[in-house]
Amino acid sequence: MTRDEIRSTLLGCLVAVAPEIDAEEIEDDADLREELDLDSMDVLRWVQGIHKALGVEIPEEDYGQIVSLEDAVSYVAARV
Amino acid sequence: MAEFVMPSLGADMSAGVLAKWRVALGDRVAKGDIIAEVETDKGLIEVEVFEAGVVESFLVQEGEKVPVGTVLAEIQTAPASAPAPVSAPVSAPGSIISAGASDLVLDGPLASPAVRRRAHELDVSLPSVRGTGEHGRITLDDLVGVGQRARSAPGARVRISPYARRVAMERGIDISRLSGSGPGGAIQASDVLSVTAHPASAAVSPAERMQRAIAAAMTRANDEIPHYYVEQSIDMANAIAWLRETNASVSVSERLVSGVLVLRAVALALRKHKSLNATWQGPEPVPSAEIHVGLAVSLRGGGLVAPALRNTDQGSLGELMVRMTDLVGRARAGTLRSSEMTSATITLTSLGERGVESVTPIIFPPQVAIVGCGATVERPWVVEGKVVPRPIMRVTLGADHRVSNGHQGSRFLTALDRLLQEPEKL
Amino acid sequence: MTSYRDAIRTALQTLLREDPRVFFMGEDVGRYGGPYAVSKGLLEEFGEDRVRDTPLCESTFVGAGIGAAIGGMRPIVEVMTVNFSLLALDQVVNNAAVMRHMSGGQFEVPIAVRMATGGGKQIAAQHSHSLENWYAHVPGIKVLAPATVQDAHDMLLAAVEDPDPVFIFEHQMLYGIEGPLDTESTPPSPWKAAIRRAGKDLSLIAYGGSVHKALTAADELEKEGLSAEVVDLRSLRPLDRETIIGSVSRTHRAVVIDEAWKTGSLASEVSAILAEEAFYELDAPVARVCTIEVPIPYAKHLEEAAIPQVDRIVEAARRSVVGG
Amino acid sequence: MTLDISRDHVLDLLRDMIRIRRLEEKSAELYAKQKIRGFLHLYIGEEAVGVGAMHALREDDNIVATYREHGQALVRGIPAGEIMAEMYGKSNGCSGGRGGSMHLFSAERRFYGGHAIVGGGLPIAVGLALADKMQGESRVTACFFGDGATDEGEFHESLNLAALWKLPVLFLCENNEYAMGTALHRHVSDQNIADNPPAYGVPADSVNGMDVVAVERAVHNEAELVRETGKPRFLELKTYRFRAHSMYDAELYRSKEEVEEHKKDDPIESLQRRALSDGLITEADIEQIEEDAAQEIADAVEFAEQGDWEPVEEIRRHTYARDLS
Repeated sequence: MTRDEIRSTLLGCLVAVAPEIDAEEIEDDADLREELDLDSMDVLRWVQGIHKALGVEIPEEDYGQIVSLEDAVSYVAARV
Repeated sequence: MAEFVMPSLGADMSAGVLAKWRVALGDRVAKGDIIAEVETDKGLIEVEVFEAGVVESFLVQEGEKVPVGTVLAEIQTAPASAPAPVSAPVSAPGSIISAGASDLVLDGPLASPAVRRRAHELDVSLPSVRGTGEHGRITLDDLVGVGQRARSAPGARVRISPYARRVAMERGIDISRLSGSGPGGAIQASDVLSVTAHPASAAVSPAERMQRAIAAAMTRANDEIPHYYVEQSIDMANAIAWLRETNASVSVSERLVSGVLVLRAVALALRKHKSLNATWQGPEPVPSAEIHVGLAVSLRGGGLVAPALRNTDQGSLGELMVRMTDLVGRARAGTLRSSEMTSATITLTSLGERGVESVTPIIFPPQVAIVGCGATVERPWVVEGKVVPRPIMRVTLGADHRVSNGHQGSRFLTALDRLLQEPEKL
Repeated sequence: MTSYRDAIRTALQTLLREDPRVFFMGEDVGRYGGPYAVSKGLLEEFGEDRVRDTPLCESTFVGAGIGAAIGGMRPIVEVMTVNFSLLALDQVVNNAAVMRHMSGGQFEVPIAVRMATGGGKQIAAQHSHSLENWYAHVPGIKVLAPATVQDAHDMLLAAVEDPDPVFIFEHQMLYGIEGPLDTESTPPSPWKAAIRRAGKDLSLIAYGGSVHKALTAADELEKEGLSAEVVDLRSLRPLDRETIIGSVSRTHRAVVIDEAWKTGSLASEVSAILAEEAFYELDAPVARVCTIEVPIPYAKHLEEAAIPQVDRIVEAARRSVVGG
Repeated sequence: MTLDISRDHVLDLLRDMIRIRRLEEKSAELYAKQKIRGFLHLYIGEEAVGVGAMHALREDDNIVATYREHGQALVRGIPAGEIMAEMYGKSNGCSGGRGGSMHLFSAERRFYGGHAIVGGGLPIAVGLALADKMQGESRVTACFFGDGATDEGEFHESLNLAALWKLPVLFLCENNEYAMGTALHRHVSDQNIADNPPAYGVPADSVNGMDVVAVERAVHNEAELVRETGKPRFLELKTYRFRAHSMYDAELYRSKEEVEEHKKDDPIESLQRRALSDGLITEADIEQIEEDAAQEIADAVEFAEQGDWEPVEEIRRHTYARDLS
């Protein structure tokens, strides 16, 4: 899978969690929790979405490595 | 062989008594001959036979009462006259629904206004109920087993005109708090419209309408409800450790968040503090036998909803987590059911993740209490005489002083604290 | 300005002149000029064949009218008053109303029957009935109640032109009223109710003679700051549910005025329609103002107390709006 | 006395009487088997009135009859199948299944119905005659009714109005000696029914209703007089019904002997006897008529059995010209 494919999948999962946000406006390096006002529940639903879509399990300890969309894409790319 | 049957002798005749045979076995009979006499309400009627032949056998004795159509005798027909082919008696063309002609097309299940009102009160959708009355009509008993929101205690029924009730529902106004200017104190539309005191403006967007409804509810709650507040700082160390350990051993789909622990703890604590788990019905605060904790969910587009998680104290933590995830998702997607919006018996609002340390929340009418949780923050904490860092969460209870008091509130918070120290039991 | 009775005569003349199938019969409609002077001069203009004084045999001259209609004519039958029409009910209910149905659609009965109705003239119990509801109950016939001079004219034309039996009830107090009469423009459908006066606080629903009392009541309510809408039913079968429900959906309150006795009255039918089809529009129970359930008394003060009057309508309206 | 009519004429009259009787016998059988419901009034015994009258009237004359009208309807030309289907309540019945045995109608044959309200048809007949007169038609309106109807107000009102307005109505009173269960002498003050009409200026006569030839001649004469003068006339046809009033009648009001006595004047048998003795017809002719009748009746039952039930959705049709709901 290319980085772009991973990025669009991750974005898809994110929109599923917070349907009211606009996918285009999300900068790649922004802190998602801050920008999109995500709480721990939202993050968990996002992580569960990624697992269902790509089969990648992200343990709670690694939440720090998926703060921005860019980090998340790299993290997932290394494991898919 | 032809059959001689008990004839129908009148529109409303269903049976007849064979009074007398006018022929004997072996007699030859011609078409139209009188073969028997039948006793009816109007007296004895001579009955003719429609086939020529010889009387073969009598199947019914004199004096016996038999339904119309019963075979009375068998006639050995002479070969010549084959009777015209007549099919079995045709009953009326399908049972015509006995309803008046004008309402032949039944729209929705049959139910009387009283049943419909009861269903509305129990928040039951009629099509989902199997009616046991005539033509599938739904009766009051049919609703007994189905009540989703069992009324814990029969609240005083609100006398309100249908139009006023409709306006109140559209504007999210709780009718149990209104006083009526209509006959016998019944609530009229004017009573409802005067509450929001703003003109029925032109097109109002749903979000705007919701905001206005929240504003109205909050204003009234704040003005009318005498809140008291008590606060407790709770050591979350055990809870967090147990959570990390549990999550490490399960797949991501079964992972829990700390919020579900607090939610379950609040529910369990309420079991012994009924006065906080109640709602106003008309002039009376009515404790609820079931515990449905409303979860405050702020919507990104603005607006706040607190849908209820039914029977929050029941089922495994895993199940509660699934239900919670589903509820939050649907709240965000705006696909909550109306029942979920109105069935909460208390509300929990967690703003910790937004970084604030404590919350002083306003009660959601018609409830009588609300629990607010702040952020879980590392704090110096004295344990067995030594100061150690501990993750501390400040929890505030806001409650209606007309229904409970500070003492009861404090005991609830200490119970909540104790429950959170043994997360594995939640 | 034209009188209600002259408007009917004008319609009769037009019909008799323009359609050879039309003829007019009834008790004292010819030589006497009509019990309410409606047909004065018609016998002289159209002759004995087209304007027929009948013997006093209501069942048979109404039945003969039905037979003639089946036979290809367009009879207009006048039964002096609804009180005497009871003798002809068998022909109405068992022949006129069912002929099309029972014959499987082979025969129709294009007959128009007119009769006076209502009380208020101190002619006592046998001459003061309001029984429109008996006729409006029967599927197969249609029923009209002209409250205005224009309707008195237009409804007779519509009734004769209609292929089904149509019964027109003219309140006896209306024959003398005056009003504009336009015989040129095409009239509105008689099967629709009319908003005689717009209003927003409540709907006064009435027909025939009661419409004028409702309008007077609305004027008085105006002085008290209550805006009453007046709905004239015009057609009693079929009832114009759309207009009735539309009005109450705007005002959310209804008072129905009917000179019949309340039990089984058309007022009850309108109230039932509102309860069934406009329930969530009702801010107060539907009120009915009807004749007290006694035979109509002779003495003036008793008759006036029995029959709905403006004050009773205003009182009911006030109770409906202001509450208990 | 000998019949002064042709062979073909006798066969026509005999055939129609036998057709009626076989139709009525089959109706009784089908009623016992619950294929025909509600009320059923048989014409057995009165065939001579129906056949004689219908043969005497013109194709174009109006007919108004009562609930005992199967005979008149059949001879007037309504197919036996459509009559049977109507009694079944099927949509291919002559009234679309809407009327049943008591309400047979045919616009095409100017058969203005069976009427079940005693006397209810008389004003209709007066109206039809009024319409014909005003439209310059030379038609006669023949109105059948029983002796019971002469007690109704509408009978007296109709005679008076028809006479007053000189309307071409032929009043045909089938006096079968019983108004359901009330014998003639117990319901009329003057048993000679033909006495009443002259009081209203309506000439009246009486004829033996069991003699089809006499009935035909009398009805023909009366009808032509009505046609010529335009004025109403009245004919009493003395007849008798061999069966109960309807299917649910224990006949407590008359004795078996009385019925047997009248059966001696059976209109079919008496015509057969006279025609055979005059050599006008042969036994073979009668067998052929019986055979044809049996086939016609069997086909009629088949036609009714095959008929459809009208769909309930059509229930509002024919209440008004245009469905108003």
